[in-house]
Amino acid sequence: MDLSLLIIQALNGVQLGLLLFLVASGLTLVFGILDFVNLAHGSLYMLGAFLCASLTFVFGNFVLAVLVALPLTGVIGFLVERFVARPLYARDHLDHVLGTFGLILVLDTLAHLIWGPAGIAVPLPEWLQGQVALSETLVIPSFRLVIIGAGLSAAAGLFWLVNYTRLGMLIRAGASNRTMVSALGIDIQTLFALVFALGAMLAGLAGMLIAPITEASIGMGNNIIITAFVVIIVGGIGSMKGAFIGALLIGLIDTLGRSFLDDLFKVFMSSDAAETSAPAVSAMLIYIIMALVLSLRPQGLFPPRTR
Amino acid sequence: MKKFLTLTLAAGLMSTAAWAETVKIGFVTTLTTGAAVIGKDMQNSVNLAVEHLGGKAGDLDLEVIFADDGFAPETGKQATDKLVKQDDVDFVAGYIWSHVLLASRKSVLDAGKFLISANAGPSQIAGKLCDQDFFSTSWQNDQTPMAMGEVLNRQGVKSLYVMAPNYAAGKDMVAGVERTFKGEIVGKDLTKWGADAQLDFSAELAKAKASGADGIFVFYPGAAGGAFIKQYDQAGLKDTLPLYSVFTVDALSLPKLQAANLTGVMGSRTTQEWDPSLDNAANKKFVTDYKAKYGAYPSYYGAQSYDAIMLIASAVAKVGNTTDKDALRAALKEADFESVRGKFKFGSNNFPIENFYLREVVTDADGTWTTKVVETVFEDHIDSYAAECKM
Amino acid sequence: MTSMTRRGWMTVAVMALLAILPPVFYLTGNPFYLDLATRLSILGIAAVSLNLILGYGGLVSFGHAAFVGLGAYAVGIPAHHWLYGGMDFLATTSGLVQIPLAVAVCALFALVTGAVCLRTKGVYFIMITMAFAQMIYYLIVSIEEYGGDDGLVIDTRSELPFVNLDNPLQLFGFSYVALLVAMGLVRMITRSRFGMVLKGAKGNEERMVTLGFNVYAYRLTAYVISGAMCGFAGALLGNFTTFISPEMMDWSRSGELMFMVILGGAATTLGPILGSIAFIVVEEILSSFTIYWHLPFGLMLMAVVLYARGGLVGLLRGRGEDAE
Amino acid sequence: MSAVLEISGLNKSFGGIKATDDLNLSVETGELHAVIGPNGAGKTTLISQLTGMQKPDSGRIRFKGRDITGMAPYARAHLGIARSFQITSLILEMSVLDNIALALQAREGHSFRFIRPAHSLTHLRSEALALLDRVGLADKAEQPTVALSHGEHRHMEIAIALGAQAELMLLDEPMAGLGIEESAQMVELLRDIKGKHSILLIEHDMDAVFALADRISVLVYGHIIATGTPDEIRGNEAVQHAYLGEE
Repeated sequence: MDLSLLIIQALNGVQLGLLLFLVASGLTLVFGILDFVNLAHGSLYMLGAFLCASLTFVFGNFVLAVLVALPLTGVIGFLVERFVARPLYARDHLDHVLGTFGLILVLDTLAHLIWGPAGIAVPLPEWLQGQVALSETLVIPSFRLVIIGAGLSAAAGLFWLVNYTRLGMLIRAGASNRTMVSALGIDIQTLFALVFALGAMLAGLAGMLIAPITEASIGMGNNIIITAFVVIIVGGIGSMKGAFIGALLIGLIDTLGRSFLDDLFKVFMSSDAAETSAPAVSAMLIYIIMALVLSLRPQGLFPPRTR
Repeated sequence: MKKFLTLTLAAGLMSTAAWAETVKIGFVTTLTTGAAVIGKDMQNSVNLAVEHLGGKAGDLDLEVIFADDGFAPETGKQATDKLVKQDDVDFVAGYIWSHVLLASRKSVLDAGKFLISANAGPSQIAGKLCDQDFFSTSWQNDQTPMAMGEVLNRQGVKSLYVMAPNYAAGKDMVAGVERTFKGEIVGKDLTKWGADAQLDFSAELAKAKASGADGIFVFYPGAAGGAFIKQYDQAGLKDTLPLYSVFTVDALSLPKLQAANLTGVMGSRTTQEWDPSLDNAANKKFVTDYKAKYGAYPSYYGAQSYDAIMLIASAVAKVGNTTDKDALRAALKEADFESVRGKFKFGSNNFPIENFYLREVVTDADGTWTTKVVETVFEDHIDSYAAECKM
Repeated sequence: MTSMTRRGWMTVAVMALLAILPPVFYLTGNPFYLDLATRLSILGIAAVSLNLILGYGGLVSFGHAAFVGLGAYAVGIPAHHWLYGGMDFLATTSGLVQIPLAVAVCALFALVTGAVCLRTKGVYFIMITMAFAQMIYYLIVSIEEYGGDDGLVIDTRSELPFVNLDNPLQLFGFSYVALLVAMGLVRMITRSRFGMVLKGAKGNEERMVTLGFNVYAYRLTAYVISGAMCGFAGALLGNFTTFISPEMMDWSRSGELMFMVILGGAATTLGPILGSIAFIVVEEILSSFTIYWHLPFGLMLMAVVLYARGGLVGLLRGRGEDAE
Repeated sequence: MSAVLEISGLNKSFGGIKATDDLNLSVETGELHAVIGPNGAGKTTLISQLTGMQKPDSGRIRFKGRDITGMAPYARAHLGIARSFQITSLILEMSVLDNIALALQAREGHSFRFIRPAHSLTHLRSEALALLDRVGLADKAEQPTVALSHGEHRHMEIAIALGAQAELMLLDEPMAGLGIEESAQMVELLRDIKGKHSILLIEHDMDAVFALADRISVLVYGHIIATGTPDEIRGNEAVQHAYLGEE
C-alpha cells in the first residue's frame, strides 16, 4: 500500500465525513431538541444545491451564490417547520417518518418540475479550480481543501454556537429538558423554528459544497440521508459530539473501504471476485459498523445524558 | 372504491375498442430521476420521427405511448406489462438500460409482440437469449468499448485504468475493452449504480492516478458522466492520465460541461456508431430539425430512437397491417429505411452490422461544444455474441 | 361478539369484491387488472405481516422490504440454478421446496436481526431495522452470480401440486387465498394470549415486564412470525414478476409497506388490505396521468398522516367501535 | 419471622450524584414496611432496582434468601414480586377487564399460546372480575381503561398487584394524586390486604403511612437514616431533624 495514496484517501474520507457532519448535525439538532425525525432533511440538502446552482448562473459567482442560497435554504427550512413538522411534534416517530417520507416525494418532484431532470453542473471560480501540491506525489484539487476548511469552520461555528451563546444554552437545555426551557419563559416555538432553519442551512451548505463536484441532481438527498442517519445513530442521537465523530468515522470507513478493500480481499480470494465483491461489501460496511455499535451500545457511542 | 371501479371499467372499455387502423408503439424509457435527461432526448427524437413521418406508417396511424421505467428494472417491467396487457401495443421499443431490458424482455416476447431496443444491448440478448422478435437499432454493449480498445492500441497505450458502474452494461463495457486492448489493465473499479449511484469518485481517481497508468477508460452514461468529467478536470489529470471514454461525453453532458466551462473535456475522445457530423441526408435532416425544435444537438440515444421508429414504420408500411406477424418480422429484418447512420442492416442475431467511429470534442461554428468524427475504427462490425445465437 | 360489527361486514364485502372483480376483468379481456389485483394481494400479505408487529406490537420496522426481497430470492436462486446449473442441492423449481425455503430463510433472518434490533427502542429501532435491510440489499447486490444490481430473471415459476402459477387466474387465486389465510392467522394471533401480551407491551412495556412477561422474547417471536409471513409474500412476488431485483428491498419500499398499514388503519384486520388497495390504485391512476405523479401522491400521504390518523378504516368506522 | 426481602449495601449513582447510598433494608414475612422520605430521596430509584429496571452499582438484593441482584425484571415477577406504579401505567388502549386478565395470564407461566382467543378463557375472566369487585370496579369491567378516573386507575393498580398473588408487593405511592375521600378508600383497601401479603410501601402521605405501617424506614439522600415502628420513628430525633422538621 502506497503511503501518499493512503493520505489522499484519508483526506477524501475526512472531506466526506465533514459533508456528512453538516447534514447529520442538523438532523441531530432537530431530533435532539424537537424530538422530530426528519427523513426529508436530505431534500433540504438537494434544494440547497439547486438554489446555489441557479444563483451561480445568475450572479456568475459561486461564493456569492452560496451566501445568498444559505438564508434561502433557511427560509425553506422555516416553512417546512411551520407547515409539516410543527403539526407532527405531538405525534410519535412513526408519523414523523411517514409524513416526511411524503414530503420527500413532494420536494423531489417539485425540484424536477422547477429545474428539470438533467441536474445542473456548478462552475467554480478560476481560483478554486486548481490543485494543491502537498508534496511531489500528494496533489489534491483545491476545492476539496475548501470543503474540508468550510466543513471544519462550520463545525467550529456550531460548537461555538452551542457552547458559548445564549441560543446555544437554550439548545442544550432544550435537548435535555424541554419543559425547563418553556418554564424559563422562552418562546419554545420560535426556538424550534430557529433550530429547524439552522439545520436546513447546514444541510443546504453541504449540498452547495458538493454540487461543484458532482452536480445538483434530483434524488441526491436520498443517498445521503440514510448515511446521515447511520452517522447520528452511531454517534448517539441528539449528541453533537457524536455526530461529529460518527461522521468522520463513517466518512473514513466508507472512503478507505472503497479504496483498499479490494486489495485486502485479494489476499484471500481471486482477483475477479475481489473486484466485484469489494464495492458491495464496502457499501455494506457502514451498516455493519452501525449494527455492531448498536448491539453493544443501543444508545450509540455518545448518548445524550438525559432526555 | 366505487370510483375506482368506474374508472377501471371505462379504461377497460377503451382498451378493447382499439382501432384497427392504428399501429401502437409502446416506448419505455426513463422520464423521472436524474437519468430522465436521456429519456427526454429519446422522447424528443421519437416525436420528431413521428413528425417526419407525418404521423403515418403507410396507411396506418402511428400512436406512441411513452412509459417511465423510473431507472429501475422492476418499475420498467411493470411499465412494460401495462403496455403489453392494457394498452395492447403492437411494438415495444426504447430501453436505455440493460437491466431494465433484461427484466422486461419476457413480458413482451411471451405476449407475441415485437421488442425493439433503441439503446441497451446486453450480451445475453445478443447471444443465448436472442429471439426472432427482438431487434436492436443500437449495438451490442461490447462493441463500442471494443472499438475504443482498438483505438488505444493504435495510440500506443500500454497500461490502462478502468472505471465503470457495477451493472450489466458496465460489466459488458469492461469486457469489451478488455477484449481488444492489448496492453495491461492495472486497475479496475466498479462503482455503485442505480437510483443512489455513487457520484463522488475522489477515492477512485486517487487510485487511478497512483496506479501510474497511461490512460483511463471510463463508462459513465447520463448524469454520472458529467460528474465524472468535472472531477477528472478538477483533479488535473488531463495531462498525466488521458481520458478515453464510451457513452460518457455526449450531447447530453457537453452543454452542462460548457455551461460550467470545464475545458478539460475539449479534445477528449470517444468511440460511437453515430455522430451528428455523419454525412448523409437522413442524418442532416434529423440533426438540423432536432436542433431547430429543441435547441440542442441530439445524442446517439436520440438517433437510435429515431431509427427505431423509422424501422417500425418502414415494416408496417410495407406489410400494411399489424396482424401478420410473419410478414412484419421479415419486413423488420430487411430494415428498408433511411437510417441516420447511412446504410443499415441486421446481423444473424438482429443486432445491426455497422461502423464505429472515433469522435473528438470540438467547438462548432456557433461556438457550441459537440463531437466530430476523426476516423473510422471498425467497418461493418459484427458483435462477438452473434455466433452464440441459435435462431 | 355475537352479531357482526359494521367493520366485520365491511371486511367481508371488500374481500368478496377483491375475489370477484379481478377474474371478471380478466375474462372480459382486461388482463392488466388481474395483474394489478395479484400484485395487490401479494403486497397485502406483506402489509398484513407488518401490521402484526407495527400495528399490534408497536414495533416500527423500517426494513420489512428486506423480507420481501429475501423471500423472492429464495424462489429465484433455486430456479436460477435449475436453469443454469451449479449448486445442485439447491437447484429446483418445486414450490414445495422454494416456498418453505423462503419462509425459513426469512424467519432465520428475522431471528438474528430481531435479536439485535429489539435491544433498541424508539427511533433507534426504526433506523436499525432499516440498516439491516440496507445491509442485505448490498449483500445481494454484491453477489454477481445472482445478477447483482441487475436482478435475476427467472423464466420459470414455482411448481406446486393442484395449482399452475403460470396461469394468471390461478396465480391470482393462490395469492388471494394466501392473503385470506394471512389475515386469519394474524387475527387469530392477535386475539390469543400471545397477542394480548404483544398488545400490552405496545401499551406499556414496563408494566408487562413487571407482571413477569419477558417482553423481549414475545416481541422477537412476533418479529419472526412477521418476517416469515412477509418472506412468503416475497416468494409469491418473485413468482408473479418472474424478475427479482435488489430494488425490491430498497428502503423506500419499506416505507411504502409502512404506509399501506397506516393508510388503511394499523392494528385492524382490514386496514392493511384497504391500505394496499388504496396505495396501488391511487399510484396506478396518478401515474397514468403524469410523470409528476409523485407530487400529488406525496401530498396525499402527508394529508393522511396529518389529518386521517385512524387511516381509511378509521374514516369508515361506525360510532362506538374501537380498534381491535 | 424471616425476611422476605433483604437489601444490603446497595449503591447507585447517576453522574456523580448518589441516588442510593449504602442502603440496607429488610421486609419481614407478612409485614407492611413503609419507606418515607422527602422528594428526591431516591425512593423511585430504589423501587427500580428492586424490580430490576435499573442495575445497582454494588450491593445485594435477596428475595426469600435467593440473590436476585442481577436477575431480569420479568424473572423476578415469576418468583413472586409484584409492583404497582407511582405514575399510573396501565394499558390504556385495553378494557379494564383485559388489563386485569393480562396480569392473571402472567401467573400462568408463559403465554406463547397462539390459538384460543384470550377472551374465551373463562377462568381468567371470572377471576379478573372477582378482583375488580374487590376493588369496587366490577361495574366498569368492559369500559376502556382510558375512560376511568385517576382514583379508579389507582385501584386497578392494586387489583393487578393482588392478581399476581405475589408474596411481596412493592407499592409505589399508591395515594399519589388522590383526593381526601379517595385516599381514605385506598387506606381501607390496603388495610384489607395487609397481613395477607408482605408489602413494601413507598409513600408520601404521612397519615396513611403511620396508620398502616408495621415498620417505617426513613430514606434521605439515598440512605436509610432510621428504621422502626411508627412510634419509634415519630420520636426519632434524627428523623425529625432531617425530614419531619423540614415540613
